[in-house]
Amino acid sequence: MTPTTLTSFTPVLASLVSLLAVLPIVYFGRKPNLREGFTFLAGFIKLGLVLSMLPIILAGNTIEYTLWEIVPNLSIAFRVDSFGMIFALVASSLWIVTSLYSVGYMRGLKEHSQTRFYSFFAISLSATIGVAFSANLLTLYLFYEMLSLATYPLVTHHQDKEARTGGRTYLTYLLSTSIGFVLPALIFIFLKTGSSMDFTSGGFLSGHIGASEALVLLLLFTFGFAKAGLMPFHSWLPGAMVAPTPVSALLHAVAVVKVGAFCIIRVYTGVFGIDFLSNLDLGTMITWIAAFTIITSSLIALTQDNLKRRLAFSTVGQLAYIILGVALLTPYGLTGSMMHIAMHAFGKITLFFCAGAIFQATGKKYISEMVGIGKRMPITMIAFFIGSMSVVGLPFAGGFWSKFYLLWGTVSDGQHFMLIVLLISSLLNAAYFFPIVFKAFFCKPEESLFENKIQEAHPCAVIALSLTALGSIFLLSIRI
Amino acid sequence: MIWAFDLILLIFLVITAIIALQVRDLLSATMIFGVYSFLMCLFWAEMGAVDVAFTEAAIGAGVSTVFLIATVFRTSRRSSD
Amino acid sequence: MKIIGFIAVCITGWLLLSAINDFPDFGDPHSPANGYRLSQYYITDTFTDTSVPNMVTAVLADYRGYDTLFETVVIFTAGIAIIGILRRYGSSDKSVGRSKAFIEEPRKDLLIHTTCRLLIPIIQLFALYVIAHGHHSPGGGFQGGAIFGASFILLALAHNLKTAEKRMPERRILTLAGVGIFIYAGFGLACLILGNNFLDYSILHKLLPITPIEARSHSMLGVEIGVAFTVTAIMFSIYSNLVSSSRMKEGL
Amino acid sequence: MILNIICITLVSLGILFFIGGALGILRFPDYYTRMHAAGKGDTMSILLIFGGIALYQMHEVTVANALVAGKILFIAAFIMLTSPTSTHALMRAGYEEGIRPWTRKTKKGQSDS
Amino acid sequence: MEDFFIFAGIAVFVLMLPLLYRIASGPTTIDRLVAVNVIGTKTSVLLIFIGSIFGRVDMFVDFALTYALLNFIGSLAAARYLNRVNPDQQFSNLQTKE
Amino acid sequence: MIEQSPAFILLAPFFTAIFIALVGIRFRWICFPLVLISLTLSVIASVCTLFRVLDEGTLRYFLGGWAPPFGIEFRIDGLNALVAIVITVVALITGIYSRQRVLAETPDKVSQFYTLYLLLVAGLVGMVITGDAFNLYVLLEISSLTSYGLIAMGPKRATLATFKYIIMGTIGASFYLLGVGYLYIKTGSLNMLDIHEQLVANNLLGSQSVMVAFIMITIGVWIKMAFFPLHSWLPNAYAFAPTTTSSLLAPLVTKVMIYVMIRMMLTVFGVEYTFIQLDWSNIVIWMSVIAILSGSVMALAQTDLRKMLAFLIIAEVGYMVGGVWLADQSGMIGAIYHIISDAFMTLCVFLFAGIVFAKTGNRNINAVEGMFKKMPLTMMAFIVGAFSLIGIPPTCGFFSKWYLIQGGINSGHWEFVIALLLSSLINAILFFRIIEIAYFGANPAEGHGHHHTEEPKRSEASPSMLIPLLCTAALLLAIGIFNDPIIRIITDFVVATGLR
Repeated sequence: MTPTTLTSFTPVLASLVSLLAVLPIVYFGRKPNLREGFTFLAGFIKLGLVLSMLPIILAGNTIEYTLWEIVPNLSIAFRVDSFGMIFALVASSLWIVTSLYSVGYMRGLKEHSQTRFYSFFAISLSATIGVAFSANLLTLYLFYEMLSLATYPLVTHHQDKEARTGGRTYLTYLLSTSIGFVLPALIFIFLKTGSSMDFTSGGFLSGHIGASEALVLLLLFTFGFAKAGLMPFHSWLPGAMVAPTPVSALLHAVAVVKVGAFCIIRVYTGVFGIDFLSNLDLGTMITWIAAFTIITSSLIALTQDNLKRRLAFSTVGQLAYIILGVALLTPYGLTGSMMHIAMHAFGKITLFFCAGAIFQATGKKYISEMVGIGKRMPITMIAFFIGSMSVVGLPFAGGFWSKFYLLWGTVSDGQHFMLIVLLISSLLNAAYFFPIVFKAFFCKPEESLFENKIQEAHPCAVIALSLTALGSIFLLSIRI
Repeated sequence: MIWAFDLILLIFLVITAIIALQVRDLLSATMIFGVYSFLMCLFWAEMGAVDVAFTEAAIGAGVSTVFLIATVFRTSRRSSD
Repeated sequence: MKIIGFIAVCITGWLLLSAINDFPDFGDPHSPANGYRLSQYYITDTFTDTSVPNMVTAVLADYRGYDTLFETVVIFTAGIAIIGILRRYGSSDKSVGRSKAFIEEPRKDLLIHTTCRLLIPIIQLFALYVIAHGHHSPGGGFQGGAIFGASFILLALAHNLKTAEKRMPERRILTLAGVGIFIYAGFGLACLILGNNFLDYSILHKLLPITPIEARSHSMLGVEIGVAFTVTAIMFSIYSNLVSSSRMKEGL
Repeated sequence: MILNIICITLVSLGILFFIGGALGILRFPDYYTRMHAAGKGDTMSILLIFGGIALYQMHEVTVANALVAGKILFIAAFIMLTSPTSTHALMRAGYEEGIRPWTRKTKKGQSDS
Repeated sequence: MEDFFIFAGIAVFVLMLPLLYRIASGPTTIDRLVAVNVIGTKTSVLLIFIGSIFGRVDMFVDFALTYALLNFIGSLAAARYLNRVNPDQQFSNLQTKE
Repeated sequence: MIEQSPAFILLAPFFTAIFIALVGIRFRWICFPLVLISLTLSVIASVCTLFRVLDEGTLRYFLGGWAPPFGIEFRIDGLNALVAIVITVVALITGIYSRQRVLAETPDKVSQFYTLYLLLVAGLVGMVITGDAFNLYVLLEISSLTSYGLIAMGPKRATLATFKYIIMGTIGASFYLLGVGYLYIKTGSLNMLDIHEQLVANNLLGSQSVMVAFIMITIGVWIKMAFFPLHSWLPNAYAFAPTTTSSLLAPLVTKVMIYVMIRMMLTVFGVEYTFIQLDWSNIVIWMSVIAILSGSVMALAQTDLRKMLAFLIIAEVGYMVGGVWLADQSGMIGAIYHIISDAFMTLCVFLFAGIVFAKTGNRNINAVEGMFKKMPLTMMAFIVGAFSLIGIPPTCGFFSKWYLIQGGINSGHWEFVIALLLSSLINAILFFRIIEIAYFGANPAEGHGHHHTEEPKRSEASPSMLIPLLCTAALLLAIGIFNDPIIRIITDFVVATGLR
């Protein structure tokens, strides 16, 4: 069967459905059950829409839809291919789980302004799916900006001084890089090619620009999508951890940061083209930057006592894996990167859920306070263990596959140094995760607060984190 | 076009303008501005722009001086610079 | 600040003078401004077009009547703006802080009274002459209106503001000013309603038993009268607002 | 021709009076005296000059010229009317302000005020 | 005859010079006012001269008339001003500044 | 009657202004409905005109029936028609908005206010639709005089600001007039197109006096539009004016002057002369770069909300001047499109500032504290305006910036591109500072706050102020999303001038 292109409104709907859900969410703001009902409804519809396109994509087809021409030769257009599909699937399925979790978390903590929280959550998801399904650079940029802005109220949900500082850092990094780096790069490409900037599998830049221009553009894009957290543009991520945990979980382990990585992969593959990049030998430099980020962030993570911050630095490192995988410019590396988006999403969201659950049940934020907590919250800590296994890349969870492909990619490309970097970093990952688990289960609690009674967090939260932990294990059985 | 008148008038205009700027007493400056307007009117007339001269005569002699005096009356007679 | 101003003036002056070499000779009848078809057309065709011998009036009130309409509006605007800024309604005399500085009742002066009684009617008569005679000699609505307004100012100066106010109360000022512009713009609107372009007076011959060319001439007179109304009213209004601390009570 | 000569004579006489007025304004010691020179001299000279020019207009006796001559005489009449009045008003203003008239006995330093 | 008027005009202009001097030097405001008043009358004379030179006195006479009528208003306004303002409150008229 | 539509754009507000001056003193209630009716008529007429232009090409309307160059004409092409629509629509929106503020701020001068208001609109429209260089000056005077009056009707400090404005504005207008005078000396004509034809036909473009005329006109217009070193009148004038006034002046006056600059450069002097023969692009673009940066930075230093916005206008003027002088097709398109979008953006934020002032009586930025809770709709509209000023898609600010940057890259003026991007970032900082204050309060609580203070009552501004604001925000989005037809009209105009 030859690959064909279908025209369908479904991708647009898939993106819009959560945006439309904002209206009932705001309207029923005073009735929490109804409001969250709509959130779930939108989530399921979204997942359904995404799933409905899955068979078509698996058959090797693509779906396209052009909304309207917004600048001559340049339109708001949607396109679904396999890569976008993976991302959309991950994001939309995790949204439902996160909604479940956030019901438990937000109600458990009696947070304020929950309506605002749910509505902006929905908008962010809309933007995420939009990024996944966008067909050209302009659409991508549009949704990328929308995501940055829609997550701002979520990051600063607590409306206190700390939140303000975090929010400031967040916006400063994201907006300055996107306006300062991506936008000019975008316009420059548009001028050089004069085309519609549609992503094509082989890239469309080759032949239009020279080597030095390509280098500049590449750097502009790589650092411009600062959501990917490549050093030195990473420090918004730990700062943004002031957000409520569901936000950190979904947005800063899945949606936002993965959007950054996703955009970079899209640009490398769809705009520059792997061949073009490898001809010019531009990948090596990026791999070095990524390798540096990986090692540094892992080392920083080791020193963090705040659990969420440790997770955040771990995320920075893991994102750099994805970048490194792409920058290897080999098929295996690329596959590894794409898989790592999904695998890491499940693993890291579990970890965040656990951190949130611990905070909600005990009010503890710091790792040093969590000694012996496993006796009190066994399910949570088991899920945490599974999640960390996935992130470290041990062969009991989904993370194994992606790491495997990444390693394979380095080997097949002969980049042994990168192999060593990956291995060292995996060891470091283990070093900053497993002590937590170990202490949780095998050390005696210091304070009387930890009675040997099992006292988990809000049931919704526990269900959610179990689901994602199971998901991580389940992903082991999938091979792409 | 009478070149002699032209010359004299232009010189006088410049002199009057400088005097009007130099004087610190605003009432005097107002009156000197009136002289400037007389000369201006003569200048227009001498160049043959009769309608303009007439307007200058009607406005400059009758009305604008009085307006300026009224303004000085209601504000201050002292110039700050 | 003064030095900056001086430098700016010098630069501007130098810039303006630097182009002088380029100019046509002073008073050259063949310079573009004089010899070009525009001026020639006005000189040769004005009378046949409009039957007004004074071509300046014809250019002002007909060829470029739209400009003149808005020049009248400039004066109107100035008056309204001054009323808007300065006029203080109500009777509380608190803010007339400088009233001590003024001698309240200026002495009556018989000589000035008598002269003004003699002069004011003549000035007004002359103003009317200037308005009406604009077709043939320099003059017209602006000048006539200014002279007419000046006569009221003279009245206020010779007696006091109240006397002049009696002749020309504030309400009447505004009415006069508005009516003046309405006369002018109304001529234009009438043309527009009858089917021609705005201010194309020739169509007005349908209303009166005259030829289109005469219609232009007569309309110009009407327009000048409108201008004169506005200018008269606004001139006095500005004076009375300025001089009376915006209370219309006492002044110079 | 005779008209021209009369006209020239009158105008020259007027200018002579002007010279007097100007000298007075330039040289007289205080403001009352200066005003005196200006008011008197000017009124006279304007009467003479305008009379001369009005006559000059009549070299062709037509209605239009007569009108113009009449207007010129009117101007002279008005100036005769207004000039003394304004002089009077100004004089009065100065007097009420307390400027004392100059007399020979005052010292030079005070004479100017 | 035109030449005569030109010379007469120049003479009147020259006679304006002392007046300008008086205006510039003062010493009192009223001195300046007087000089301005005189310049006003001279202006109307000059206008008539210019009209005679051009041979179109009928045109110029109108605004010479305007001058004659309106010059009065300015002087009167200034005089009224001086009458109305208390001597001790105002900027001294007696001073020679500059 | 349709062929009279260009005249009606101007005549509707004009006649109503005079009528209000006549009867408004006695019947105060009649002013507001009359204003609305006349402005609606004007909007309809301008839209009609635009459609006629699209159908028939350039419209010419001879006033008094005299063909140019003997008489005055309205000469309307795509550019004028668009700008005229912008003016009338902004005036209508502000007109609705003015209902309460005028009664509150100038209760005893309602009729004078509305007279001046409508005359200002008439003046601005007249400047835009006229095809005569001197007529433009006359209407420039009308709009300046009315705006002096409108600003000075504000509170005490407005008077001094107005005085500064009068001085600068008069100098600017005189410069313009001098320039037109020089052109008249050289060409003997006042009609814009005729001047151009004479300049080309008589081969006058190289002469010194034409260059002086060009400089004078440009500098005069720069003063009126508050281009950077000549901007000092603007901030105080706009900050201390009555709220309605500043929300009418801020969007329109500077934009119309930029229109005049474009008209003079493209129609009167022509593309070849302006960009090729003179070739001052480099200098002017550096000036605009400085304007953009200094305007933005000075805006950062302000604590007065409206003053901050006023400094932003200065930066925006830099955008447009730079865009025009890029001598590039997309730069010109961007500049013209920015006229439209900036008018509405500025309108939006100034309406917001007016509402804040009306609600709190405070000029300071901190007055917006807690607005998210109290006035969510107002804040939403403001955020749209702010996003547009920052340049976030899909608001119209993004697209104008898109074209401007495109022009900058195309013509190789990277400094302009960098300035644009930097100023976007500074705008982002500026507006997020306000949003933060509105969201967190001026001094948020320390530590992890779960402060469940009682929800403050919702108290939106009255509908007559809120609806215009929301309309403006909606317009911003609409102009941005459906920019294509507008861009097409502008492109047609720019291509017709021969700019490449």
